[in-house]
Amino acid sequence: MNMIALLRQLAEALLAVALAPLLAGWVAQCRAWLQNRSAPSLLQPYRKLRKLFHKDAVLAEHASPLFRITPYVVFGTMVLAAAIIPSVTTDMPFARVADAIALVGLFATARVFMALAAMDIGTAFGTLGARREMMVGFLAEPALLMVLFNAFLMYGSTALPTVVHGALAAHGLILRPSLAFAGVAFVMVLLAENGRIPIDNPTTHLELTMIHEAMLLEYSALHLALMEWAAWLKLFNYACIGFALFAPWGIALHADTTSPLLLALALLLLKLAVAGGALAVIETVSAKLRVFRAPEFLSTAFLLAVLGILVHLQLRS
Amino acid sequence: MHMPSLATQFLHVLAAGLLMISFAMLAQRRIRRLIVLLAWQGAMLSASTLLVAITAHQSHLYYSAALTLALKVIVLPWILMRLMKRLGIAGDIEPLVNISTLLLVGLALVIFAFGLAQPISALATTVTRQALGIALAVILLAFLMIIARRKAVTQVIGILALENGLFFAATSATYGMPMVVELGIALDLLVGVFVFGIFFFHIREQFDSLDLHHFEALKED
Amino acid sequence: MELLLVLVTPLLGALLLAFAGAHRRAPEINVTTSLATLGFAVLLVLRVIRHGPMTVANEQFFVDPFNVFLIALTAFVGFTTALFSRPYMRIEEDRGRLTPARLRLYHSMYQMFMASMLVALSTNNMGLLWVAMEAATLSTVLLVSLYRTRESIEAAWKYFILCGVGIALALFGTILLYVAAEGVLGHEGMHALLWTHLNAVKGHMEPTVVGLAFVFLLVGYGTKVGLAPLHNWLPDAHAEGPTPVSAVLSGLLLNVAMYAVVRCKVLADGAMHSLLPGRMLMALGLLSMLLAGFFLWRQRDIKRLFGYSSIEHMGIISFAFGMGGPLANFAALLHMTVHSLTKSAIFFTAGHAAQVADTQRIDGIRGLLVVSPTVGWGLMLGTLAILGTPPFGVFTSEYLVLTTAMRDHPRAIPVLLIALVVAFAGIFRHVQPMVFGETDAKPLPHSPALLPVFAHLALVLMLGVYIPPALAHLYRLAAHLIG
Amino acid sequence: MTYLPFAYPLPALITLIAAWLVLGMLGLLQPQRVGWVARMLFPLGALVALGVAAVAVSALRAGFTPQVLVLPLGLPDLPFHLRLDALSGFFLMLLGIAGAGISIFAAGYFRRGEGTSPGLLGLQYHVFLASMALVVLADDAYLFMLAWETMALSSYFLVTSQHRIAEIRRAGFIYLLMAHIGALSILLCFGALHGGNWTMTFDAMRGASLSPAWADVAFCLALFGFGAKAGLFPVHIWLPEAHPAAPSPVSAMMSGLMLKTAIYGLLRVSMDLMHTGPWWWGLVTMLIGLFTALFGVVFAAVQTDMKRLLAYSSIENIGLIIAAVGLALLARSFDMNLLAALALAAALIHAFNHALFKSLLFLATGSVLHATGERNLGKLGGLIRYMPWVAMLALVGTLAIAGLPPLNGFVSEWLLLQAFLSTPAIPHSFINMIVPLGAAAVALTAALAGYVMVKFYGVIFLGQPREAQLERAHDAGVLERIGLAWLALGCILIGVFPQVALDAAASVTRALTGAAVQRGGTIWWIAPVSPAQASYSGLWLLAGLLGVVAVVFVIVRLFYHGRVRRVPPWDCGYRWLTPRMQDTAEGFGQPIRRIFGPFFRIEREVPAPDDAQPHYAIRIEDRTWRAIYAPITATVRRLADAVAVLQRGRLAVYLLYSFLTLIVLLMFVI
Repeated sequence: MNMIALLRQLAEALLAVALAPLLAGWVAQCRAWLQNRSAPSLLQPYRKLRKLFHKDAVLAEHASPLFRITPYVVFGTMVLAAAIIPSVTTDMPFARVADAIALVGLFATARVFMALAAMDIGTAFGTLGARREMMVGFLAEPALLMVLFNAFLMYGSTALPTVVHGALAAHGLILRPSLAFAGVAFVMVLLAENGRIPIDNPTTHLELTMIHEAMLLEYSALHLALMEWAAWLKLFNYACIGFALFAPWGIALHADTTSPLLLALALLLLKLAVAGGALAVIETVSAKLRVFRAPEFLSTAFLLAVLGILVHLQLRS
Repeated sequence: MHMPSLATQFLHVLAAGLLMISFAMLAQRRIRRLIVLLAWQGAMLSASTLLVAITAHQSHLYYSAALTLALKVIVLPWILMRLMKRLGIAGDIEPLVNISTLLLVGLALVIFAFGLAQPISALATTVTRQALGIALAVILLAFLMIIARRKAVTQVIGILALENGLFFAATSATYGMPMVVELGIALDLLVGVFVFGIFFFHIREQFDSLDLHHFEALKED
Repeated sequence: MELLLVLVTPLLGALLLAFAGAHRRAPEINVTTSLATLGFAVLLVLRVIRHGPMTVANEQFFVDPFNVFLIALTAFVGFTTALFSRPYMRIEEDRGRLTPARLRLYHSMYQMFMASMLVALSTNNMGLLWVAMEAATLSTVLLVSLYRTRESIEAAWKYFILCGVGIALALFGTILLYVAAEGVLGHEGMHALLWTHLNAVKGHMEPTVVGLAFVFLLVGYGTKVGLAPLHNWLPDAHAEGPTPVSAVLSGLLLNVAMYAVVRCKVLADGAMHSLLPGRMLMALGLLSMLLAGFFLWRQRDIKRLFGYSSIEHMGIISFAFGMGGPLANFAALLHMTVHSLTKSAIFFTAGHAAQVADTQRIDGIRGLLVVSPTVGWGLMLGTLAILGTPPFGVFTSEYLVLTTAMRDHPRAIPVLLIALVVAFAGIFRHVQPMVFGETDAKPLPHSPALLPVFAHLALVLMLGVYIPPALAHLYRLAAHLIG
Repeated sequence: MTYLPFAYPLPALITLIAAWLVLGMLGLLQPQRVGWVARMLFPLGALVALGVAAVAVSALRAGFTPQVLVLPLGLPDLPFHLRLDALSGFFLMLLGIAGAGISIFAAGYFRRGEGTSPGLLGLQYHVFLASMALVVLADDAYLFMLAWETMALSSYFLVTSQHRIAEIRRAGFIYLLMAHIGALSILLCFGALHGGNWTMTFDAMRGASLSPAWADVAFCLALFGFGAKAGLFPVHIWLPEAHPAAPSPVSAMMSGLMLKTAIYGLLRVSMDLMHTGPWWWGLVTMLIGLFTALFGVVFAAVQTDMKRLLAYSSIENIGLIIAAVGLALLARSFDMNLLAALALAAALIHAFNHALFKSLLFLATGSVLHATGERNLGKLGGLIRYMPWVAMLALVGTLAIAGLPPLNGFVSEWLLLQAFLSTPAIPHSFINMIVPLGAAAVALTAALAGYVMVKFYGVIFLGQPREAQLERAHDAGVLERIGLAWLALGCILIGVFPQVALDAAASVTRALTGAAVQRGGTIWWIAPVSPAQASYSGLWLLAGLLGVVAVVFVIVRLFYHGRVRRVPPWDCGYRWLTPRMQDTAEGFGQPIRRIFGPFFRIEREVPAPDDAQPHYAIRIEDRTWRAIYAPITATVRRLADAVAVLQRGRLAVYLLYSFLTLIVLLMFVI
């Protein structure tokens, strides 16, 4: 039994690892369509990974060990996060290891390592990227936590599985205005955290605007591959967090039989498709902000989340 | 006890005299005259002491009177005079700004002193209790004089006048302090005057004048 | 017996030194005399501890728990100061600031001063107390003016006049006291000025007269204590006199004057049945602390600085006595002890510091730790002690005063706080740069005698962490006596 | 537990403390010989510290009855009382464990010719340790104040050990002054606490019944006094001055240990000596704490001196701890003991963690300072290549203080957030509204801490050396490494086995709040409220992380051909790449400067476009100086000048004073 649970756990993590590039590809495709460009293949990300894994790694001559282990750490944290987030089923042994707060902590760990690695080489861009990434980070993190606290106040738990249980336990449609606030806030945070327009532009290398890419400038080959993959995983994870909080429908509460799992998987794919499309739309209709508009953007998110909490507390009584 | 009213009246006269002299000293400009006044004050003091001794049969007040006579009428004035001559300032005149105000303040003090002395006089059992108020007035006036004066010598004279007032208070309120105390006081007084004398010379050699307006170097600037 | 010896020894010393004071060995004579006095004082203490209070010379002198430890303290500080003055005065002589004749005056007057203070402490007769105080004034006047500089003469003159007038007022107070006492004790005057007798009948004395008497005595002796606003002679005298004299002035004379005030307060309390005397002491104390605190802030002369600090501490003491009660009195007595020990130690180091830098200006004294570490550490530790930082004994008494005041007189607390903090900052901002930093000064010709300093500080430290039971017992008895 | 020192914990502790003092004295035998003082005595001191910790831990067992001891010292009617209970035990453990590491490091750190002679330094150092231990053990007001001020005094001398430098003297002065003010207010607090009966033992105070007014006064005095020592806003100003001025081991002790004694004092007074107070105590404390935390971290982000940066970060952490204490008080005033226990546990564990990682980082800066002679971040960089050991160990500290799982910093912040999240149960709508904002502030602070620490580590250890002489930097000596490693190990262990720390805290919370957060089952789980609400396992997280990393590594190695080329980094098309192209410390802090502009008082010097030698300078000041302290000083000066009028040297005027005094007093009598 326990063995099986472990296997299930493993399977889910692998699923995330496998699906993440697909999601990225899907978003890219949608964007291309929306912008009337001929879309790249859905499998483009996989090809990119293969290509990178075949290149020779090029390292700065004074790169420290920190620089080299960072890709593994970042990738590792993302996989771990994927294992914790209930994407298909809530019934997983590892989910108890870390609750939502620890999850945020994990993301923070990845970010800090990335920033440190970016500073390691000591180029202008590396430090610039690190600085901006940390700036976005310290604004996005609290906002995300506030979103999670919304859920906590509703379901009395920061453990995502419990949250999902709580959400699904409520039969019928229950309108929760506070969740609306939280949802908007979450989307904004998601955009910022994953280097999406309007905060950052994953496709640009236009020096002065980039954040995430600036940190990766010195990476190549396998390291770059891991970093990219980690980034896609992060997007995937955020999406799954979003589903768990706002659209938990279909997540299997008990995984002893296979049918609910299959259903959950199907629904997950559906949700991902929709979310990816929505993301593409947002990115298409909105323009990139100047770096110093980012704080305003994120503090708005923060504000919305807190408002959500207050509204909840007010309506509860 | 029976009390010969005549003696009491004499006493009161002397007391009034003391007060008069105090006022005179307050207004007196010439240093030599001041010393003379001091001597007169001493004389009246000893006279009053003697009177009390006689009327109240206080044997030890005889000594006290003698002591006063010797010290305050003869020795101290003499020392002071010699000092003045040695210092060559015997004829000096000390400028005093509007004496009238000074005298008015003095008057206020006298009233205050009399008021203050009431309860004590009521308590005291001596023939001379009413004089206590005057003694206190003399003291306060001497104090005022010290404050008002600008010369070292006159300040000393003021202190001596103050001592006179104290003696008068002692005799009039309590028939004098115990002998040992009186002797001690007298000794202190003598030594004190000697010290003053020494000082005059130091001051003179340092500041070549006894005006106190030099004495404003030590201050919070 | 011991008592008479204690009183006579310094007198003889004074006589002897009046002739031999200029001799090469005069300092040693001075030290020996003080040592003898100290020895007898110790015997006296032992006796009192063993047999309790006593009166001698048909009650003209007496010893009780209150004055016995002050007598011992006076003898002790007198001795250590004599020790200190040996090398100090040598250096002064080398620097040509003193002539042998002056040294003779200094030595004899020093012993004279000691004698008068011991008499003042041990006499039972309020009149004699007055006489002794006056004598102390006269002797110190000559000591303060020892250097015969314009400043020293000015300081001495002001000291003389202010204290002379003050003491005269005290005499009037004494007379009034006598009047009040006569009403109870009758004409046969000998007893009517004996404190023990007055204390016995204080309940029956006429309140108003005693009240008046107390005011005159307070203003009179308070001038010598240096309570604001009667304090103006104190900083000048401390700054301009020779350092040993500043040490004994701060360490001993102020204590003696305070002792006189307290003796009078005891009688006044008993006679007036009101809190008035205590309130007066508290008010003057607070005023002194506050004023001193702000004066400290702006000082330029190291000895003047610590003169003001003495005013502040006298303020604390009189505040404590004013509060009354066993705890506050205990604190006040303890504070008298530790203050005189600490302050004299500070003056020792300050004197040497001034000699090292060859100036008393604070901004002329720098980097003592560099040029002579012992002086530097002495000054630093002494200052910290006087500022009431543990584990020094000054903290102990301030602790008691504050905790008592917090409950009994919360309205005084803000003033206390402001005064203490301002004083702390005021002193320390001056002392720190003197001790720390760089300097180009030369070490002293004769090695400074810092044994007294560290002896004092060690004692103060001891009192901070451990008060010997015997001493505590004395304090308790005295505190009870003061009521 | 029949082993002797554990049978008699208090005598054992006294002996150990005495041993510290003796070691200090021994240093004076040969004050100039570093070999004797540092290499010989300090390691012994470290051993003593370990002993203290060991004995203290025994006081944390469940069912340990508080031990009391009375020494025949002190005031005649108030001898020294000592007491060892859970609370003091916890802080002693903290003191011992962190102190041991610091002492070992110091053994390797102190060199000759740095201000005070090693012997004297050793004496002050060990007196400092001993006094801190006594503060924690004291059970009466007098001994407490004695130890408290001795602590301040010894640390003052340690701070000013290089007294030839002017700003160090200034720092020392400010430090001692603030310490004294704080001590006075604590003293008055005790004066209010004894409540009529004049016995100043803590036992009597526990029993004393205070009127509400007196209780409020006492609490406010305590908050101010201990806040002044802990570095709460706005009485924090001494901290960023004093900590950088001190030698690094001393900075570590002050930041890591001394600030904790203030926390201890506040807990002792507010939760042990005093009965439950009104809710606003807790609220005020919490708000002050939160603001301090935010203030500290924002200022840390813009510092350019590495030790100042750490000092401000200390202010931040203290703020968080105080906020947790405030939350505990708040919950206590509503009789929500479990919540109180949770918040208290968070405070205690965070205090412990901070002792570990802040000491670690300060010591690391010490090594950097010795290796490079630089404190200015703008002149450092790339040290990871020249001092790998320090860099590696400092990395642990950095990640820990940034509050990242699976290290210890995260555990306490996690607990703190859990505590904040449990507050909606409080029956008071107003507080219900405020506390979530508190959670938000905590989250923001934690995130900013990450920013600050990336700046700290990145600018010092990463990138290219900004100065040529940095390439001659050498790694720390063996003793220093041991010290650092010891602390780093502590950070990791608590991060991985949080349950241990939680158990240690539990015995304290049980004593103070009567409740304890429940065990999360086995040793590697914590689920303070209930597994359903929240659970966390540092061990599994670490295992998972390492596992995944290892697996990925292996797989990559299997499939990847493994060709790696080392080349100069891309120079962005310039002719060359100079270290000056990296962000300076100022540059890295610039976003914070923009976002939190109102916090600072900024003076900028921007060069003109046509400037031949363009020079850019920026000074960032703490507003409190001008807002609060400058006016106070000015007032005192003005008053000091005003009183001078009283003393113009005119004898007549002086006499007039006496005269008037006489008259006035006479008025009172008649």
